[in-house]
Amino acid sequence: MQTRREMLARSATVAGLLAAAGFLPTSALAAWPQAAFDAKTLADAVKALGGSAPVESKDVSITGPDIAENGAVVPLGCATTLPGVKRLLLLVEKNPNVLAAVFNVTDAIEANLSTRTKMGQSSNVFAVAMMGDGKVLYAAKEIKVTLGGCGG
Amino acid sequence: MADPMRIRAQAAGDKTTVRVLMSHEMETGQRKDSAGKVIPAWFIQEVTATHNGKTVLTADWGPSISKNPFLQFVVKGAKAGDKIAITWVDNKGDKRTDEATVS
Amino acid sequence: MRTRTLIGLATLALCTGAQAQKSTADGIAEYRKMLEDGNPAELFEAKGEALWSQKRGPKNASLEKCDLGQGPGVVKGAFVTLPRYFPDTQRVQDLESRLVTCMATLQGFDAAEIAKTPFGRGEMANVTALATWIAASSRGMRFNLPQGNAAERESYEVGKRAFFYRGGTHDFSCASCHGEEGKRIRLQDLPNLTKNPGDGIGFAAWPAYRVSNGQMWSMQLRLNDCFRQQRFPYPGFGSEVTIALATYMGVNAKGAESIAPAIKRRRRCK
Amino acid sequence: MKKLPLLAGGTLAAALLAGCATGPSPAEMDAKANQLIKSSFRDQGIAKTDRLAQDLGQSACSSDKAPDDATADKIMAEALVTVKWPAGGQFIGDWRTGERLAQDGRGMTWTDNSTDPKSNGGNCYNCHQIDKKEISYGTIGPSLWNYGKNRGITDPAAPATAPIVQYTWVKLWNSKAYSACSNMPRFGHKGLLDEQQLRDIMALLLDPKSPVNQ
Repeated sequence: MQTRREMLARSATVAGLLAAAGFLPTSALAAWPQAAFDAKTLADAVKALGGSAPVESKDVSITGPDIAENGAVVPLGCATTLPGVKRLLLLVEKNPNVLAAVFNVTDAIEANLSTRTKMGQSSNVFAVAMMGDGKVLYAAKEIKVTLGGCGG
Repeated sequence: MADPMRIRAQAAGDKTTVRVLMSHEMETGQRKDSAGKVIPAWFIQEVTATHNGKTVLTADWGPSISKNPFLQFVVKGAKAGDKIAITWVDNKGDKRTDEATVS
Repeated sequence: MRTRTLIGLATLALCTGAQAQKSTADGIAEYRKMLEDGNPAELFEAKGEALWSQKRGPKNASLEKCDLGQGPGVVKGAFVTLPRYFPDTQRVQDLESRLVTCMATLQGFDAAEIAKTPFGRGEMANVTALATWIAASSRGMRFNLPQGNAAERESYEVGKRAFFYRGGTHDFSCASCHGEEGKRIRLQDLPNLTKNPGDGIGFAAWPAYRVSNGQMWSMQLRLNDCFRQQRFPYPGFGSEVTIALATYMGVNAKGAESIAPAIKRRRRCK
Repeated sequence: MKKLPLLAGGTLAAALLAGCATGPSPAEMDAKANQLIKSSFRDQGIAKTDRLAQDLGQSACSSDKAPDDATADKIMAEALVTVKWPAGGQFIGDWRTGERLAQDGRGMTWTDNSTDPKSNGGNCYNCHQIDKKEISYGTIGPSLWNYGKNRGITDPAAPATAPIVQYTWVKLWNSKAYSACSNMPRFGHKGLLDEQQLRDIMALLLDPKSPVNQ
């Protein structure tokens, strides 16, 4: 069997080269949305990002485990099947600040992203799709964080 | 300087799944050290992905993304031999870019 | 054993709404499966691989001539035969102590200074990254430690005695937790390390990335923390007892498939 | 055990290096292992190397073979006389505090600051099922669910229950009194828990009001 290592595309270090060539796209980034990341609720976070009141929708999906053995690392995914999405957000309701990530989606990628978040306790998690037509849609899921044992 | 990322980019049909691991503490700014002093926040704020030099995704992250972050997305139209580059910038202004070839 | 098919992340996206009620065990199995793809141990592997060929240290040399028991520079297959006897140092060495020997002889680092460095810092962090990459280079191979040399057999015998040695405030030995089949501490399954505990279990899983603290744990650190929880005093890095215990566990694990570097999800004891 | 002729130290080392088939005897290996164990550890915080010094109950239980009957009897007899009975014959404390102690696995490691029993937990759930509501329990020791109820305890102060109450106290104080190579720490004898803490754990196990006995 081929080892997983051998299947990995090698990620060459090109930081210096790209920077020198002026390819670093930092200028394309808007300022980091401080107010949204300070928000305590789903509605406030969306509002801080210029969105309207979020509406639950079956066209948006949130993925994650039903039970997370360790809250330090909880895999979460957000996706939508609808065309015209501008931003996908991931939020954890009971974290001190609810917003975890904002993904600015282009037509060159699928509206389906995954990452891993910290969760301090069992909580609802949300995926939010901010659409080009101004609609804001969301999906929710409950994730239990177990206390777990020790050792290992 | 920050340690390198691991980027895997695998094509299947006309889609390429990109999986990225980044080496970063992702300190929340809410933990205290053994002396009771708050450990200052230190986390990746901005992530950019490019396909052959063209930006396909930008992201803003907060401190609740896990330590040594993982990111997965799917690029349409990318094929074997194409270049996928990822750049992150943290709240201290440190940045890192790594590149992978689609296989 | 559970035979339920585990659902990957991508599939899950399509069927969230239709998920049936799952048992706690199934839920936890699903969570573990999700974490396997993208084990941050890969970051340490990459770091270790770069360190191996990088010219460093007072002698500005790489480690590419380091002999891990398979000949100078041979990395693949080395991990599943360590600890073993090395004629140049005239002692049995595990992977980490052997790496420190190479860093001293080839690169000019001070071996005693490295051994004193806390885990996760300075050159010790580099030893862990190197060990992670070298372990990964033998992923899927089966443990087969040599016992042809008298010093290797002696290391096994010392390790066995250390494994059963009771001491400390709580009268614990390694065997208190790892000497029987099917036992747990809290919810944590305890492998029986007096025999081959199975593929990818026990000795065949370390180094491992621990999600609880986001740290890469080498076998030396794993043993160090076992002794801490046993309420023993502090074992020296690369000390005789730690290497002998690795020999004992490694020989017992003969035939087990290495999955190192693994990912571990448990919280630490509070 | 097979007895091999003793080799002088130098000859032994030379024989080992040459890969000679004649290895050291088991007794020589014991001595060598003990010496290497002593030299491999150092003091760190409250965990000093004197913790490696073994009493009979530790040394006789340090192999994959149980000690012979005579040795086991000696260990048990010596353990029994170490037991200190609680002041005023007061065996039962507060089960709520006992439950907290049972949950707490801290104490006596080199990352702990004090050897005072007040800073230690009992570690009980690490190895035992106790209150059934706690699903995160270990299985190295037997289940203690309904410990008092199963033994017919309706009033732990009643004279008829004295044998069970005293047995439990001895088990907690020095487990080697009943089992020479018990896996259970000697909480009283080793100063891991003080008298009041032991009373509270007694209550968790024996008080009819404790959740353990519902």
